[in-house]
Amino acid sequence: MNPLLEREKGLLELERRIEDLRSANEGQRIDMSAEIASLESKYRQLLAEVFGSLSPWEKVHMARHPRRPTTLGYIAGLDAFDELHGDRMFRDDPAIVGGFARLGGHSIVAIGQQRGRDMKENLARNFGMSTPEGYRKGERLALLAQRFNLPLVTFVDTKGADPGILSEEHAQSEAIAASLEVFAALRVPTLCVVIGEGGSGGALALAIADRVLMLEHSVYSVASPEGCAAILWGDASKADEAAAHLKLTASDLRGFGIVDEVIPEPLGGAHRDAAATVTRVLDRIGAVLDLLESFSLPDLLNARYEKYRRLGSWRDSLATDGAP
Amino acid sequence: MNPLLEREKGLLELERRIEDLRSANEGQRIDMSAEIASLESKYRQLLAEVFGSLSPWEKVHMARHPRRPTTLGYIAGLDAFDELHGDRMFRDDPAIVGGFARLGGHSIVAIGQQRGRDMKENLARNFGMSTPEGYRKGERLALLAQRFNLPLVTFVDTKGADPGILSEEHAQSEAIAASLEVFAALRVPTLCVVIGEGGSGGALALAIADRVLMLEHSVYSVASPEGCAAILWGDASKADEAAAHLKLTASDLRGFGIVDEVIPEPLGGAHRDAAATVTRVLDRIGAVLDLLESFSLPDLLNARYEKYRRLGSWRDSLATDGAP
Amino acid sequence: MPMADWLRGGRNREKVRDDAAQWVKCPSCGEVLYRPDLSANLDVCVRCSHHFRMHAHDRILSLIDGDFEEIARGILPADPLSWTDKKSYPQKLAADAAKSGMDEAVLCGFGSIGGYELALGVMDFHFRGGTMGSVVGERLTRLIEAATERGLPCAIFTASGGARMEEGMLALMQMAKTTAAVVRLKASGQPFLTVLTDPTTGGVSASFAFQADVILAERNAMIGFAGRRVIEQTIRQRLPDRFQTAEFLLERGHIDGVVDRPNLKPTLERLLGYARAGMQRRKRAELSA
Amino acid sequence: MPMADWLRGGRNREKVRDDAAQWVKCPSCGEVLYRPDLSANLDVCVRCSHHFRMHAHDRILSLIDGDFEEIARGILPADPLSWTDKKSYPQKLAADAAKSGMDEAVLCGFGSIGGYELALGVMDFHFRGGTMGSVVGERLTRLIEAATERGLPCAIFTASGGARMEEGMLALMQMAKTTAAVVRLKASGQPFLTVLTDPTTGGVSASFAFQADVILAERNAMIGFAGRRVIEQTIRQRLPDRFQTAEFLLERGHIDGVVDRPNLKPTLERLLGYARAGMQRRKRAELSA
Ligand SMILES: [Zn+2]
Ligand SMILES: [Zn+2]
Repeated sequence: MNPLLEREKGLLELERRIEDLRSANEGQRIDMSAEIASLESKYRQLLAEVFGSLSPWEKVHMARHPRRPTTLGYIAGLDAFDELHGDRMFRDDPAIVGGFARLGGHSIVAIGQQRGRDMKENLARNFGMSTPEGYRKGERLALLAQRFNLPLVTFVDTKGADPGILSEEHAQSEAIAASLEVFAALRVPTLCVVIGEGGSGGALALAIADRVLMLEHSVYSVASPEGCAAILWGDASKADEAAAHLKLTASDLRGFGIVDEVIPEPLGGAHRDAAATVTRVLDRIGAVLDLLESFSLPDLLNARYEKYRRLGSWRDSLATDGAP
Repeated sequence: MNPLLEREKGLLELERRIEDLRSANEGQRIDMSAEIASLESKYRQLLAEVFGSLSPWEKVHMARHPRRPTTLGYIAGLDAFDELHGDRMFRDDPAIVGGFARLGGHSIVAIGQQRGRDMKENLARNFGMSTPEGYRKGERLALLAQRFNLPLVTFVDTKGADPGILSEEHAQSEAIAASLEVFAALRVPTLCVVIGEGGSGGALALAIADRVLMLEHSVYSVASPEGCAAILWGDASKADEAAAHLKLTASDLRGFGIVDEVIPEPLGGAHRDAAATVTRVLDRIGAVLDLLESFSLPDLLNARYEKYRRLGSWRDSLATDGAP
Repeated sequence: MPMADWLRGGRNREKVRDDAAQWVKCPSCGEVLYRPDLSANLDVCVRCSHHFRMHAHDRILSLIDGDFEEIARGILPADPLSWTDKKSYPQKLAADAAKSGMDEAVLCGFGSIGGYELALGVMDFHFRGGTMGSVVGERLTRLIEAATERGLPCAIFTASGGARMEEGMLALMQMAKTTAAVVRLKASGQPFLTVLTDPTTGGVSASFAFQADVILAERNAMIGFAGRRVIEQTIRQRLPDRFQTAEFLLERGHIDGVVDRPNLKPTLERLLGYARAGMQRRKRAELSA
Repeated sequence: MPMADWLRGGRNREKVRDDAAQWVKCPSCGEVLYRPDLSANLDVCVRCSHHFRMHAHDRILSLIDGDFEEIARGILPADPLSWTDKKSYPQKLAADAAKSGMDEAVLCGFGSIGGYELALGVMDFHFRGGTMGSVVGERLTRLIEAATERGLPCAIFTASGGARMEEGMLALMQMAKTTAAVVRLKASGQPFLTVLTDPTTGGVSASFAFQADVILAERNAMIGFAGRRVIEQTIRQRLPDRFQTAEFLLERGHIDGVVDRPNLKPTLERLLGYARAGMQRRKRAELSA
């Protein structure tokens, strides 16, 4: 159970009462505007209390919120979408959705990780954890973008790679490694938006891009906080502590140069105004595509190389004597 | 049961008697040289009778002869061989064998279809019928030849594609189609030798090459004679008739321009002197590689294109008025 | 040539139409359909949406905006193997020509779909089961080469029982020949699309059909390399009905999508729109370089 | 630097050796082995051929003909996340340095194997479980870039528990950084080889380890993306012993071959020989063009 749902209960109760008062007020002789305004003020106060400042662990829950817009939500907001399927060999992985699309003046290829919006869909889509077939589908569609000479836009929203027997048997490592190679070398502009949870190598497989955008309350991490806590301390219940250590928030990652732009969310999170969030994200994608289209391909590829080349933090103990 | 084995029985009997006489003759006072010479003459006569002129259907059996040298026989004759495995995704198909190799002054990549030399090996190697994973392994090794900038040599010896459920489920059509594309575009010299049975699309998947060589008694056909008879006449037992129709012998195919060179076999077939056959084939491969290395890559690719571009037989009813 | 003239052009299409029975029973739902109505509905059963196998001319008519510039129509079959079994190969060809109104198993040419010019090849199962011999290979190769030269996308509708036995290895080699042409088309940057219709098997399935950038299939089309009967004989058991259907292949990840016939033209239009957008990006980049 | 000096160079290898117990029990067959004998036998059990995890210096010594020109040795870890749990990250690093004689989990440089010059990176599980943080990524990237510049093949021996948690997302990004360098190496025409040693998992497995042209593995090495325990917890059942072994991966087609340690050097020599032959072909073509 997502703890945010519990904390949102008071807000939802207040919302309902305001709505009731409003409809009761309509066409009545006694004016209750003052009462309504008072409740609304209380509501805004509570909202700020609950969501004004989220801890990293709270952001993880925000990123996993069941009503948070998913890849299909953004795809529905595109001006056109023609879905394409399959890895051409073995399976059509429903945890990866992709196809040709239009967004304003841009024809693009869009690919995203799709988790379920309820338990039934989660089972069908393996909770958004793609199998090797999914990475190969993504890789194929990325190469199709290159064949058609169209920019590529990806949506990242996954707990990570699938920890299953079949995925290991079908060479999950190879599938992710090959996807990284394709994305790093792709000869069209590429743009990635982390819309929910960016989990480890499973996320990175779709996330090497000329520009990486990230929603304010999304998270993007080297490992899930639960996994990290289990690895380091043998205790997955210390996930909140791990979340604080991992520096997985959008603002942390903007600071490291891993994320190029943070897209603000409505107070209380993307799901509190999904339509506005989708519009805002798609607007930013359009604007960044406009920008990327102003560069030549060689400049784009060099900049992409240099961007990833720089990432990391180390000291050079021999730097003064001109060692390598 | 291969009918050639039946017909060879008399020869084998004669061979054994000559051998017996020879060893009996050694160190004996009575000289039996005359008797031996007489038997040897009779043997040569019988050999010519049995094998001097083979019908197409007999050549099919020659191509399938259980003692005929297979891919591994030729590989064993190479100066070095470092086997490589797998399609990187799903399986290492034992019906396709490949790796780096050296032949005289040439470093190459060699790939071949490997049928079994007995029933047990045939079961392990699926009678030389590769699955989609096998074509993908072949495709990967062909691309590896290109990565290493080494000529590619293939050995064709397969009844054809695997008519199994799993092979269809794993996209056999796509696997063959992709292999054709890779071989057609490969930016290194390519050479193919049809050493046994070249069966349909399964054979062609490894057989697009700058030069196609073919052993004298090998066959290479659009469909197996049994399959052709079943398709056309609903009666696989008319395979001998189909074999005659299909023009599947090396000399037929040399005539069509599909095969560039026919390599002679010992009288009685390759298996009657496997060592000499292997040496002769490897010599020819070396010589053709020498030749191919004298062309520039653009010339090679153009010639490869033009060679396949020409194949076919049609009439142009509008040719006089300059229609396309 | 104007479409109306082209449809008549020497191919006895009208005659074929006249001779044909005016009523046809749907093999899927049993409904008896009036042939002109069926044709008007793109050869799709009005009751159960069963997709009848389409004639190449009708297919082109259903897709192309205005006129169709046919190419390679002079390329006609020879008899390289002097093949004769119950009938000679030329006799078989003549019989199929009379029956189908086609002179070979493919029509190739240029036209527009929704304003987007393209090279279009359409195979026809009614001529020799859509088998690929030298003429199918040669016509398609000329089409693909012409698309490369003119800088246009290429789409091929497949329908084929595989390689044509009566041309032996020359038939098999058409897989290599068309592949070589596809490689050059792709190298030139032009998109390649295929639509697999019922049935697409054997040498066609294992060459250009599955070499396309985007592979669509018509609903319920049978698609595979090995024929259903061959597999059943090999494994000695009956295959499930869905095996090798377009829908099965979609689940298995082999193809990009399954399309109902009425949606094909709009779908192709949208794909060609994406292709055009990509070409415009390329031209802009070349201009600014 | 001469090999002997390099081996001593500031890394307390001798001290580590002195401190170590002189007897070690083989975890596979139980044989008690004298450590100098074990070292002389490439850390392979004389009785059962169990392959012990090798130290990077020993590995390099076992492969390289003469001297090893180490690069990027000045690149040392920082503490970008100011990580502290039971110990601080710098404390953990210091402890592993003392224990392993390494200052990070990889050694990179140039040398020759059987006369063939190459760029060689060797990971070491004894330092932070071979996890990849910024230093591993940076050193390997410099190695790959230098191979590209010098026109030499590159080989990397992997041994890694995955990404290093204590560097968070900066660790994950090393997968992207090394990948970008591999793309350029390959584009330059230079071959890329990897040898996967026990264990190779997580972010290393899912990046350069599986991006090589030829991928070998040491016998019985454990190789996979997800850890065995994670999978077992997820599926709530025990995995078979062979799962994720080198031999299992070979059967499954993931890798080119499984090699016993004594055969590694001759195998690499032959592979480098093929690479050299290909480069000579390229040079001949350039000369005649
Ligand atoms: Zn019907
Ligand atoms: Zn032991």
